[in-house]
Amino acid sequence: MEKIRERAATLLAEGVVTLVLGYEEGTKRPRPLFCRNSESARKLIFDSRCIHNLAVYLTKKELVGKDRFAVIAPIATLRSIMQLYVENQLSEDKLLVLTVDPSGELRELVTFEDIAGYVEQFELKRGEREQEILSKIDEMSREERWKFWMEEMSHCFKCYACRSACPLCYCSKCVVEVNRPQWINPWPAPLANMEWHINRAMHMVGRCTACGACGDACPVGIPIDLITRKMMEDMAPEFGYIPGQPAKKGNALSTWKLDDREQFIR
Amino acid sequence: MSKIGVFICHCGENISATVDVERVAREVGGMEGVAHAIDYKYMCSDPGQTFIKEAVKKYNLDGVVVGACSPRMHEPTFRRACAEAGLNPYLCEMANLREHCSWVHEKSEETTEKAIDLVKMLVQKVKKNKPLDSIKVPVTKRALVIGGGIAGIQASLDIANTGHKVILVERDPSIGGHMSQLSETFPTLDCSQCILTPRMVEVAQHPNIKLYTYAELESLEGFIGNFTAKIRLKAKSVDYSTCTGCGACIQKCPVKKIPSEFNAGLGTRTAIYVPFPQAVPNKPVIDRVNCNYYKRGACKICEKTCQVGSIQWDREDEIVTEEVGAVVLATGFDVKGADFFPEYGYGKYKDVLTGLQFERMASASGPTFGEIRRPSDGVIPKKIVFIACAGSRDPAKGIPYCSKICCMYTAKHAMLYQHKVHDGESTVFYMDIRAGGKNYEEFVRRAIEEDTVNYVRGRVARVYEKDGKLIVKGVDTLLGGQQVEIEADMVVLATAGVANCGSEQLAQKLHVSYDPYHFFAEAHPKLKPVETNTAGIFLAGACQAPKDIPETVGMASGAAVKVAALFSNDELVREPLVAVVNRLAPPLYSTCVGCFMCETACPYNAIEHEDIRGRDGSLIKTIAKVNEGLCQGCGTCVAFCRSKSIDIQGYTHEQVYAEVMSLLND
Amino acid sequence: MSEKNTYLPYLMTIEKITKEAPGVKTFRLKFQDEAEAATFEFQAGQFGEYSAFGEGESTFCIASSPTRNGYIECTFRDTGRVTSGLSSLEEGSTMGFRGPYGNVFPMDEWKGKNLLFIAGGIALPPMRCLIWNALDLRENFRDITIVYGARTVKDLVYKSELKEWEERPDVRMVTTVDPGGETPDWKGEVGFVPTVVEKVAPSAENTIAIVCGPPVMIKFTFPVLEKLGFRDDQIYTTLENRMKCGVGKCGRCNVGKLYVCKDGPVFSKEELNLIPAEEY
Amino acid sequence: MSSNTDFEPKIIAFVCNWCTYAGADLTGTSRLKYATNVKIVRFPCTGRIDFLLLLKSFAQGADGIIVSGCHPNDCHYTSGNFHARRRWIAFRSILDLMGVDIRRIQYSWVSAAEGSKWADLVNHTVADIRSLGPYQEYQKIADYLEKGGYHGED
Amino acid sequence: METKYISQSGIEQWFNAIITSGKRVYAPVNSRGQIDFKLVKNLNEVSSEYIQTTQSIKASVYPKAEVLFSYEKVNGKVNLTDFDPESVPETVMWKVHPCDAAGFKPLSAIFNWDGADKLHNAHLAKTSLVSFSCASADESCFCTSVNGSPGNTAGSDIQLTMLPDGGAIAEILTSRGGELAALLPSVFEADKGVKKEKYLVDLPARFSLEEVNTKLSKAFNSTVWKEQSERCIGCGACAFVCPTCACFDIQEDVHGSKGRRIRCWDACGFAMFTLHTSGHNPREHQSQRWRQRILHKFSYMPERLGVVGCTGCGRCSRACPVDMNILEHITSIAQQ
Repeated sequence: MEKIRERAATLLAEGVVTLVLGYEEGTKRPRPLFCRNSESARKLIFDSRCIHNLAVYLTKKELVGKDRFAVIAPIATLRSIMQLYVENQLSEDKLLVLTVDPSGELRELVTFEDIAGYVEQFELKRGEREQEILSKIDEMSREERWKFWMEEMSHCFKCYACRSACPLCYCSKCVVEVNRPQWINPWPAPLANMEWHINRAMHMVGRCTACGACGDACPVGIPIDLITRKMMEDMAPEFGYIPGQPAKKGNALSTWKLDDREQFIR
Repeated sequence: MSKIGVFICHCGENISATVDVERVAREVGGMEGVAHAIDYKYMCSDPGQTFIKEAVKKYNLDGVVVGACSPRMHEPTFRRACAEAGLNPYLCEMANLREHCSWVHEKSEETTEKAIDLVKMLVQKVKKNKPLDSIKVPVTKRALVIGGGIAGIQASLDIANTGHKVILVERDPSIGGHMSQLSETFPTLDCSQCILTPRMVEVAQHPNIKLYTYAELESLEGFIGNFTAKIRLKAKSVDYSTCTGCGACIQKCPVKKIPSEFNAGLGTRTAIYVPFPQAVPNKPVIDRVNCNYYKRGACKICEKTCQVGSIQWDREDEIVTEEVGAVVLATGFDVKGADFFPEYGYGKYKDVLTGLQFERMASASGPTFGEIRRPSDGVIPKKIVFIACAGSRDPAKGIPYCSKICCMYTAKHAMLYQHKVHDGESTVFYMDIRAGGKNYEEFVRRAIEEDTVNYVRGRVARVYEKDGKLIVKGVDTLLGGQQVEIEADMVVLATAGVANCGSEQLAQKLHVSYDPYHFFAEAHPKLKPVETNTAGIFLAGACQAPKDIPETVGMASGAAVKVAALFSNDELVREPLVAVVNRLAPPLYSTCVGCFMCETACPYNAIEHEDIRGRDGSLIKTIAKVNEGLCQGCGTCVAFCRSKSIDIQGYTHEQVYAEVMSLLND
Repeated sequence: MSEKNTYLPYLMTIEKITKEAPGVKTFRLKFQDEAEAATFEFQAGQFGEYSAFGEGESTFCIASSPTRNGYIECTFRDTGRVTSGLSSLEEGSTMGFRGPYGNVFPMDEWKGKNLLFIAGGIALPPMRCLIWNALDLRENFRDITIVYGARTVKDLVYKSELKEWEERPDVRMVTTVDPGGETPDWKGEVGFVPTVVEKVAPSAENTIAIVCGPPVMIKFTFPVLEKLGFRDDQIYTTLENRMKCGVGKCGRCNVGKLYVCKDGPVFSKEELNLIPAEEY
Repeated sequence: MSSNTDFEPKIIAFVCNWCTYAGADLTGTSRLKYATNVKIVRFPCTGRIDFLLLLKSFAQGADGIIVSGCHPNDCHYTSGNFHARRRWIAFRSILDLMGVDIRRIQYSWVSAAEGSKWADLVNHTVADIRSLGPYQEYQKIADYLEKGGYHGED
Repeated sequence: METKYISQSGIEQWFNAIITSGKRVYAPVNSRGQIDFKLVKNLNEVSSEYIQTTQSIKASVYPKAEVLFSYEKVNGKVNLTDFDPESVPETVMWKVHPCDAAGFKPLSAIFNWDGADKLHNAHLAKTSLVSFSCASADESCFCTSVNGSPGNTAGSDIQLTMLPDGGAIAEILTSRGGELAALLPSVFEADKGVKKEKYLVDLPARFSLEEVNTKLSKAFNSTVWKEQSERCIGCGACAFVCPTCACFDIQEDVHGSKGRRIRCWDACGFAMFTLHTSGHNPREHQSQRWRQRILHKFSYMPERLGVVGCTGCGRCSRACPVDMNILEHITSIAQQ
């Protein structure tokens, strides 16, 4: 922790970066902190409770500005950053990535290759919560799955916290705001909610890195992160990807293979 | 858009027999935004089109829906009619009431209701249509001809003679193709090489033709008028700029036992070789697979022999890029080989030959200098059997089609045999004799009557060897299925003509379609026989289906005319059904966020990057831009774009959404 | 409970459609219910919510003068889902209207004064209502000057009325197009509205200036007027914030403590000074 | 679900212009008969077919959907159908996870030469959907507001 | 206005009487790990172990999405069907916190400040609130700072203050409360004279509204908005859980020739909220939108409507994915 504070303070003091995105102690749990001077770097903390995916801020130009900035990125954030690189949303010369490896060492990752190399060492695993709910869903019949999700969807009031928290939802005008035609009705109702979440899952195929930010953000506790996570887990082997490791070019739905297998097209 | 005119066609009785067309017009006429709705016997007729034109003017229509046949038939007709009446042609749509409705359903209430729904759907679509302007693209007036057989030669010469440049690519070391392998040609029996080689030379010397032999198409990108071809020039290992074609290297080459492709395996050639004496270009290449130096790293005898030092061991394949405006595919055909006819002993018995091998044998330039001799012992066969339809018309062999040329060349072979072996006895087993063509039937009759060729109608079940003879067992169906058994000295199989190897891959490279037998598919079996579904790519010769020389030459000239017609324009007018990235007022400029995943999705590399800069030149954002020349309008990017920033003209989000909603909302 | 549902529109018949400029149309609307027509009143400056059934509602001012009874008019550009839906309607079609909403130009206070109307592009409609209102009560005012500009000649709206005003001896009419927007036979001015205003404006004394136009035009016209000696209470404009309800509830047009739909859309520059300029 | 003999399913077909649309034309030219339940919407390519259109179809009352295009390798645009295939693999999987009845979407490759396959496909799909019955489960939620159940959440 | 005592079993009997009367009863229920108002039939469904429900009771008088009117196009004409107030069922919101009940006042102020809102009023007329005063609070609660208190009766029709014996002090506050009590008058016993204050949680005020108001009147151009809002991700969670947030959108639901105009929740924090068709956005940045949220609640509403737009329920702080803690932020503004 001290190392991070020191390093952030130095980076800011020396003018290497104008902003360090990190975490501070919040009212209940750590929260994002925008450090713009070495003094506020003293507020920085970093531990296992720091789970916000700060990559969500990296595409907001009015926040990160035009100069080089640094971000403190646990592994989940790193995966998002990689995907953002692939999608042309970040440039290497503007971003400095700080992370703490399992041995507690502070690491600085500069290039996309650095990050990719580092991320490769980490396998993406289900946590206890994911395992529990997904295995419950696995055992359900189709009708039960439908009931389960309809019950969940009935709670959604379309605050779009899932969208806002997702680092990969950086569209300047989301499809739900497109009204010619109005693809998805903007009001909260089970169908419109369902359509929104199916749509979100489709947009995340081959992109979602299972950081879980959407699920964490949902104020009404819908396990929406599991939809995209399950898709990632199921589709990665289908299309020859490793879960949690973004493709270097394109994504699962923008590319194809001659021998993609399916059994349902007749 | 909401003064829509609806025109329902009876199509004689084709539609009106099962659909209550009056009711369709009546019900659709009551829709919001429909200003005029009528039905008429033949909408596509002159009076029918006049109705449309007059209504466009009278009612000031801003959209037209014609409920008639498939838009694949008459969409251009009605769009033109609208354009003539001053309505943008893209404000006209067709509802398919014939192929998709009246012809596939019985006369019933449901059928009429479906017809109403289909027309309503197109009315809702056309309300969302936007006037579109055709896209103009420049034309590169240079043609690429792939394949240097007679089709390619003819097409190249014809195009070149209209004053346009041609790039001719041939896979083998020489042009000439199958025709150069033939002995004489039916029905005139003139010498194939004698009529072909002057054309080959003309190609070599034509100032408008650039010839790449021993070369293959690597890739083709772009679109009609603007293709970029990458051509792989396979390493010949011989420097043609210095090589004199003296042939000394060929004589000294120690590797002499390679089966000659030109002679269909009957003769041999060396590792450094010219395929045949009249080859164009008449300079050798080294066959690296068989050359001692490339195999074992030592030999280089040819290099020592070469007076001018033309051997280039380290020569590598080279890729050249050519910009062309049109492509003629003339890659020809192939004949089925050994493993295909185990029942006829081909490949097992040396004296069972294919037609092509017999051609080589009968050719004065062939391995036997034109004498018919058994490959096994060199003895002149006294009894010879020709089996027509070897593979062709045999669904069990996967070739249900007729190879078309076999009847004729088998007659020719029998005739040539009789001319060369006067005391010989020839028998032809056939299924039917197909001799349609000028002087063809007469030619076959001549073989039967003048040259006493014995024609037996029936299939050969089996050919086997017994005591040095080939026993041909068959049935004579004209004699009531009587068993026939002939002891032959030689058997010649009129093997099926099949698509050239690699045609499937080539078709995929070129984005042209192909039929189940991998022959390239013409755009329309009757009316567009030389066009492919990909604009700017034309077909010539047997790559489309087996055909004889006059047909091939005719088709090649046809393709050449298509190319010349294309090149007669300085620019091309294309349908504007292409994708477009939205543009908005600042500060958003576009809803595109520049993830460029569409770039990887586009099959045509039509997505480009566009920088949006502020007044001070600073980069605001980079968004996708569609190159409308490259875009073919498949719409894959449209369905893929998460923010719906790309749309495709003619099938916009609003249009297809309106269609779907109309079908499902009562 | 027979409380009125604010959101329930009047049903209107489109009586007449005038194509003004590319994508711009004027609708003349008549109430389908005569009782509604009889009780309906509005004043210059007010606006309404116009609905295309099937697409939704959109906000425009009432472009006709309250002195012309029996109908209202609106002018709009086809830019979004609703305006495009409206644009596809034909004469005789039904559409919806809610209103009138918002405040009004204080015409009574302006009696005996000179009026200077300055409008740009598609912002002429709110002004048109006011201009006709003033012309119909011509005796109440002294000199009337109209400066109207558009990007190109093609973009000028109400062309026949522009001509009518031009021909009136009691109106000074100046039309202008942005440099490059003129046609060969263009007889009006060429130049941006603020520049032209500086050239043709009457003395600030006893004059009210009413400015309607795109934000950038307003931004550059205010200083010109100031330079000409106009005080803030002599300058009026209308704001066009995004609205949904039109009745101060939905929250969109809230600028500072004011709601454009209730406290506006007419504001004097003096009033505008009380709210943050960045939010309108 | 077997008492649906009177039930006429609403089926919408999303087809590509070059293969299936032309194949359906051939069905017509060949005068092969099939059920009237299916209505075709024409697209340039299966690659153009937006998954949202499928969702909207169910929401608007479709009981079944056919999606059909060129066989692999035969796409007029070379790879639109390969993109579509991936899209449908993923989409189908999401729908299944959410409990949407994926038996109601029939994907197929029908070439321009397969007029009879088109007729078969339509007839089979109509029979399949008929046996599944109306897609009330989905349409029920589509009508949610109509039922007046927007007071709090019940 | 009378105070009564109701025993533990009395509460249950009365609850059952309300259910039997046919009124819909919504109460906090623990399901899927969340406490929220749900339709209940039994008192034992009602949750007791919680501080605050995730969502407020706003939806009972301001549904998430509701039909303003419907229409049908027939032969070029349009037939309108107005919203029918009679279609709203009688509803009892059970075990509402005082801060929720207090939310109806600002909500109604917005809907009715100039021109009555027929729909909102129809819901209000059919909704009765049985509030329970608060015996506990958490660090997000601050009703006492915004004119409220754990035993605030504003907005409630009946307020119960739970007593250690399982019974409760029942304050019958309105005539509608009286009608509700009249469903089973026998269980309402005479007041035992116990002071309810003793059973309320002690929640000291954290800031002074006046002070905040004064500071805010000069704070429009302050840098505090940008500083506070940096981590805000611009979702609508705070607005949607808020008992007083009333921003809405009007949308169209079309099915062929039939359609409905729908009002649904919206949030001033959404980037597109104020976007003009021209592309101009008066509140382009999140900091502006955050400022709007705070100023609207704590400055504009008091000034224009005479009511503060916050009841101190703390839901926004609890719901915020990035810990935008309103108490912390308001306190810091007050202390500036």
